[in-house]
Amino acid sequence: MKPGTLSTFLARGAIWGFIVLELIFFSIAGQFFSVSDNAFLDPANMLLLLKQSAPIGIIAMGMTIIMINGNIDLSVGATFALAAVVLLDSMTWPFMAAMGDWAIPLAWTFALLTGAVLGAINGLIVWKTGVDAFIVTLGSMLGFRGLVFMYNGEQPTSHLNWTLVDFAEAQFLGLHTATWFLLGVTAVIWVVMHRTIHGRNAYAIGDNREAAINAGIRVGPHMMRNFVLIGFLAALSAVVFYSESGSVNPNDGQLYELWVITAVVLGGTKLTGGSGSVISTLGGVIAIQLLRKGLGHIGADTETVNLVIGLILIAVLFLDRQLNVKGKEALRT
Amino acid sequence: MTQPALRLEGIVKTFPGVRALDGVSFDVLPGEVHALMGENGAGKSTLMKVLGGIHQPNEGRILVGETPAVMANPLDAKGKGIVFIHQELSLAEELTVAENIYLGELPKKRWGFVDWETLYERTDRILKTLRVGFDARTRVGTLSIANQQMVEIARALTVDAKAVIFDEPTASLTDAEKVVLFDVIADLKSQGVGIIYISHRMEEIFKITDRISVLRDGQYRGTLNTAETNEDEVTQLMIGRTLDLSRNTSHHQLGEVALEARGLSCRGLFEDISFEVRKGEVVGFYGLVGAGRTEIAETLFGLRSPTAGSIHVHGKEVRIHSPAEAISLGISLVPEDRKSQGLVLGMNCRDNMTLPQVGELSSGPFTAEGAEIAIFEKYREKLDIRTPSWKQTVGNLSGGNQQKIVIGKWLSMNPEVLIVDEPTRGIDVGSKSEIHNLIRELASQGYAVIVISSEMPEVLHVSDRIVAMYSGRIMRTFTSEEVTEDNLIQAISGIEPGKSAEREPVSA
Amino acid sequence: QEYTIGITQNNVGVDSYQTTYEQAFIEAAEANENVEVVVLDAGGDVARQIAQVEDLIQQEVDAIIIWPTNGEAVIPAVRKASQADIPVIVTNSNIAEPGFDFVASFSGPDNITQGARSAEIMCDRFTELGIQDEAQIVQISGQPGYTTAIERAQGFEDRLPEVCPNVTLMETQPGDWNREKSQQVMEAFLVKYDDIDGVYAGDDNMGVGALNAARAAGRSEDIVFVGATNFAVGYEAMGEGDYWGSIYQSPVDDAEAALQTALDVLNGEDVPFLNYFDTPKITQDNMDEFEKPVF
Amino acid sequence: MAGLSKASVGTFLAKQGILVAFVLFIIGFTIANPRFIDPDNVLGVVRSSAILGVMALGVTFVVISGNLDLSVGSMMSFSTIVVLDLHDKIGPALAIPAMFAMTLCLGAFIGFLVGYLRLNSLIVTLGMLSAIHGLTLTYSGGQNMDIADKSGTWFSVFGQGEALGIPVPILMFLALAAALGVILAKTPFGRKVYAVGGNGTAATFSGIRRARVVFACYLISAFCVACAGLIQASRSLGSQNTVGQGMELEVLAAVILGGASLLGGSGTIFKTVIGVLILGFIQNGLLLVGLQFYVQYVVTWIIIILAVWLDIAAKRGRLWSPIA
Ligand SMILES: Nc1ncnc2c1ncn2[C@@H]1O[C@H](COP(=O)(O)OP(=O)(O)OP(=O)(O)O)[C@@H](O)[C@H]1O
Ligand SMILES: Nc1ncnc2c1ncn2[C@@H]1O[C@H](COP(=O)(O)OP(=O)(O)OP(=O)(O)O)[C@@H](O)[C@H]1O
Ligand SMILES: [Mg+2]
Ligand SMILES: [Mg+2]
Repeated sequence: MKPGTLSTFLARGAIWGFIVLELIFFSIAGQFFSVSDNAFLDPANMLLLLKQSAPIGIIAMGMTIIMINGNIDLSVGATFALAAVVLLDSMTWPFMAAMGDWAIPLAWTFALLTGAVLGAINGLIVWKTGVDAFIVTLGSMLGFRGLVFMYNGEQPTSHLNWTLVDFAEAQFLGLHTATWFLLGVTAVIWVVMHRTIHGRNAYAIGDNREAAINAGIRVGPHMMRNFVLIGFLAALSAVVFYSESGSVNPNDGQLYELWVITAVVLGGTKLTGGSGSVISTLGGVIAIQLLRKGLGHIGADTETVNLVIGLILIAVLFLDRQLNVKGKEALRT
Repeated sequence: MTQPALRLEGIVKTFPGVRALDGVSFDVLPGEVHALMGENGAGKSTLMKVLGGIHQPNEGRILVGETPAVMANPLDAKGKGIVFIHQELSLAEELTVAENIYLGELPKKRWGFVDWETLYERTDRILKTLRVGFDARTRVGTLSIANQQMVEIARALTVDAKAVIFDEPTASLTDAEKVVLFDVIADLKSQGVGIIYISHRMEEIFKITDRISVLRDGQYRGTLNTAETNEDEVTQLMIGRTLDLSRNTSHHQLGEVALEARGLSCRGLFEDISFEVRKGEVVGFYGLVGAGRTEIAETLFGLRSPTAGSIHVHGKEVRIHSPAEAISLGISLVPEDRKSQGLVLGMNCRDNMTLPQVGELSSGPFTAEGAEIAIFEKYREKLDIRTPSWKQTVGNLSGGNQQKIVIGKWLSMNPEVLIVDEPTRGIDVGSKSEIHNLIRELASQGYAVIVISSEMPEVLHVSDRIVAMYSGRIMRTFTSEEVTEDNLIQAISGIEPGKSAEREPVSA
Repeated sequence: QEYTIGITQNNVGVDSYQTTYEQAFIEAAEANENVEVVVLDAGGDVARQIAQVEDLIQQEVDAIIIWPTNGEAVIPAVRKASQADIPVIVTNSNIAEPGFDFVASFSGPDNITQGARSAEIMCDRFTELGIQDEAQIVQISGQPGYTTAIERAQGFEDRLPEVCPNVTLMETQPGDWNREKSQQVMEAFLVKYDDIDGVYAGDDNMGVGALNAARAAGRSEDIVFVGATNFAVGYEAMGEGDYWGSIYQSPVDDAEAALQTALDVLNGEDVPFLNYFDTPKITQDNMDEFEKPVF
Repeated sequence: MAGLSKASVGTFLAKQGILVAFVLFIIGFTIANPRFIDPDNVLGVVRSSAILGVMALGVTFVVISGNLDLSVGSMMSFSTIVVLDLHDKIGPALAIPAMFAMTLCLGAFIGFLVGYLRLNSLIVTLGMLSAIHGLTLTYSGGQNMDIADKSGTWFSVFGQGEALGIPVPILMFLALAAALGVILAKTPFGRKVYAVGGNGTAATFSGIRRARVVFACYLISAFCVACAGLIQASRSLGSQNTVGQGMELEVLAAVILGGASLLGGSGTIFKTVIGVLILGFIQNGLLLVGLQFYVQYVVTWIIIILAVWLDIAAKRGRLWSPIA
């Protein structure tokens, strides 16, 4: 073991350590405060946790790449909603309705395509105009939301298809459908980031955009591909979630961008780009979901939940920094 | 006659308010090392960026071989066989050495997967020819600047190049690494590659180049055959006068001890450092990269906490916790890395120069802009800083002129103790001697100066005493009379002098 | 017999109605020693609400009360509860019809009737003032997408032409249940329309916001303000004579009704499927009959 | 003469692209509905933008220093609720300073975390967004906060008063903008803010106490938030807990629209004011045109991107981005 490996491990593993802390805390606190007889650590409950992490988690994987790239996407919540609208509405179109359950894969495709197209719009604007991704996506957060409302006014868009619901609620090898999607996406993105040229270029561009340009990497199309990817993943998240719930409010997905970014940053991805890890993002997502679930479990009220979630975020950051602090020899800048 | 590898015809490039290149034409033959020289801001880097597809020329054309070539972007240039080793490091710190060397052209397997085996194998082969102490899997961010420079250089060896451009590759290399670089260049040369070599160091130019082209104020001034010319002629062409570069012989009255370190240590970086600097004295710190000189300077400037030992200013022990405290004690530091430590690149020249004293200059609640401009103008003249006006963004200045802004920034503070870390990195010969004179002049006015440098002529030229360091320890301290190139090299290589009698007490 | 009842609310803290509801619910549960409650808040997020229903099922509570964030999206989650033999009571705003099979009972106000009643209040006042044939009004609706907002607007818009066919509704803009936003919307209306005779707001918070804008422009005297969910601010403004009328709806009644319905269901009593509690009209004329709302 | 004016127009456009965008769409809206430039309307828009604007002024400092502040919205609701509550308990004369003190404490806490402990500002302020909201709810018990005697208090002057025919909120906004603009552009402190945001390491090497500067920026931001809360509370003399929620992104949009870079080191108060006015007039203009609110969303999107695009295209002298 090289010197420093342990501390690197500790530092990298901060988020997992935090998850363990949460688990311990909630299972002990649960003994005193919870009205339920079931333990917090009950396996079924933990499986539910994974499932419930999926909507945010799938998007967070895309956000990890976007942020490694040095960009940000604030429009994911709206993309999520619009893809859901397309998913549910398309199944009511006459020719689709006529197809019976065969309409399902087609509806999925439409929804995923919608996400990819919305992502492409963001990416194209970022690429061609050179406007900062933060502004572009802040704008499209509004714009896409407007499109959601234009589609069906203020009414929710609904289509309850029990085949779809049954599929979404199914469990395979104990894991829910949504969990499989979350884990699958995590694995695929991990491979992309670590094994493919695209992934390595993503790191390079976020780390030193100038250097990447000088090295002849085509930064514009590269970033656009990532925006398409996150749009696609936001849509995938919608597909997974709304297959089960069957109805979308035009407001759905609001604030998702903030939760997703929080999870990604908790996982240690730098906002300035160039570094970050897909696995740690998964940790960040689970940590947040655990916090919500745990606070519900011990019966915390709304004000406490807000207060605690906020302070815990800061505490994790502090913990992470303490673990990552270099020794005394560090330069004080 | 051989067909040139590369030919430039009437290149013009303008920036808002600056005509950086004004009709430059010359050619580079295959198998030739062609030096490009000129003062700071003469347009060398700009010309190379035009060649490398980073800038588009306003006029003129480029021929690669016989065919006119348009370099729309860096990828284009690369495709046409032009490799560009940048003056400013252009690396992704979070990635490995191998990934950086092959940035933009990682070897591929099917489906866009990286072929890691080939990548590491090729990289390690290249690194072996460069004789460096790190391997393909090292993260670039953990390397010293010199080693990062070697990574840049390694890029020249990755493709079948027609022409390779080195823009001041040796600015942060040690002598040993320079030798390696020159071997690499010789190798490329023997393969018939045309090489453009930019440097301000005459001895290198005369050692390795075949022809020298000179730029001045964006204009082409002519090409000389290296074998048929001499330093004076080149200097004359570059700056219109000749220079005197000799060893320091002047001595002035030394005053009291201004700064003293006693047994200063910082774990893992340096041990038991004791020395003193008197008013009116210039002390040179010489050693290899990694010898720990920068860290000592940083400790004196309040950027690091020493693990043992003490610092004394004017005989009084002080604890320095921040640069702000150091500055109030009269200590100034010209840092090693101008880009990350010295300058706020997005700010204008004036604001950068007066940054440490912006509060002191103002009499009321407001900044004293007039006084600031006056300071800027004074040092612009003194240091010959080439910029259209104080309003220019520092990031748009040439590398050497940026360095001058940093020097001006600390000189204008009138420090009692001035520490300069690699002060003339990337500075042209004219200005370099100007800075050396300035350092001497400051000393004669009673300032205490510490000069950290990896250039032997520089330390020899400016120092009254020279501290030789090796691996975090002081090996020996020389006075300017007793120092020779040989004993200095011995000391910094860790070779103990044969007799202990030769060993100087660390302080008088 | 001990019961554990779980509730997942829509979005506590977004307005004082929901907060008061929550407090009233907890108080009512504490008053009854046979009941323990798990109180959860979905924060307006349907995904979180579904997760909370799953958690409640996991905790094996005896009954689940749900204040749906979306009347349709929660149906599969509700089905899961009913499959786990946990009775589900819907409160405040109902879920959609396909879910009725999985629900034991609904308890809450009838938002469509509320909207209709507001239209009647408005029309009666215009008739009193003699402008029923020329009046022009604007509407400030609640947060787009929320059932309550949609139903109230629908009830109002459907009923108004029936009672006052010549009154024109010039424009509708959302005020997001938000006093400040509504004030801004009203400011723009005041510039745009020289003649506004009435404002219908989806709740009194927004109504008072609109009133504030009109006051600042010196036009509050000429406008009839009608709201819904009579908040304390609305009641006060009515007392001052600036605000005409609203719908009296008590979150305490709402909460107590929900808990009682749940208990009745658990005790195996016969409960009607739709348990509307009454929400009467309140205007300057009859406000003395009502206590000032506590929220 | 012609040559000179052409060149200077070019430079002007390059420097003030955002201003040009602003003028362009004012013309557009005026054509769509002439009431748009009705003085009453203009005054009304500026007045209702004042709250957003005052917050944006403080956030400008934070952004220039290289950080973010996403907590301003929930901090504003905190100060509004607190001052309304204290108004009836200890009287307005004491309530106002007490509210400022509490808000500044929150600002100091954030400043300490970001400045001295060097924690990531996005997450810290995101955390504080949630935590302060929890604090506000705890403080108010989730209830609306209303002043009992609305007609008899002088407290209403900050939101509803007028001086010289101009509403007090506008005066406060302009006065703060002027004061903060001068601080940023003309004082050593302002210079340090730019330096810290432009290159924190170089600033430290220049003897600037970086932590102190960042800390001060968050105090300024909190001060502005307190002013905004004051205007807000005084304007309606009562409030919901949700007041200000979601404003953080609007505030940030205004600052960025004005041309400040999220990376720090650039931006000016004047441009932020333009950014605020653009947002305010877009909202108002679209309301006057009478589009559905969701069509407004889409149009706002397009306008924001076009405005910023025009701004940076003017700066770089070409329409399309040079990114390959
Ligand atoms: N992007 C830019 N914008 C404006 N001016 C520029 C820009 N790049 C370079 N310049 C100006 O062009 C001139 C030539 O700069 P260049 O970097 O080519 O000099 P150089 O010969 O490489 O000098 P050095 O030896 O100091 O590196 C300088 O005056 C510089 O200020
Ligand atoms: N003993 C060592 N072994 C390997 N690497 C080292 C060692 N000491 C230092 N380094 C690396 O070399 C870098 C440069 O070292 P340092 O700045 O101390 O050298 P220096 O003496 O100041 O030389 P210079 O100023 O010429 O670069 C350090 O940042 C560190 O990463
Ligand atoms: Mg150069
Ligand atoms: Mg060094």
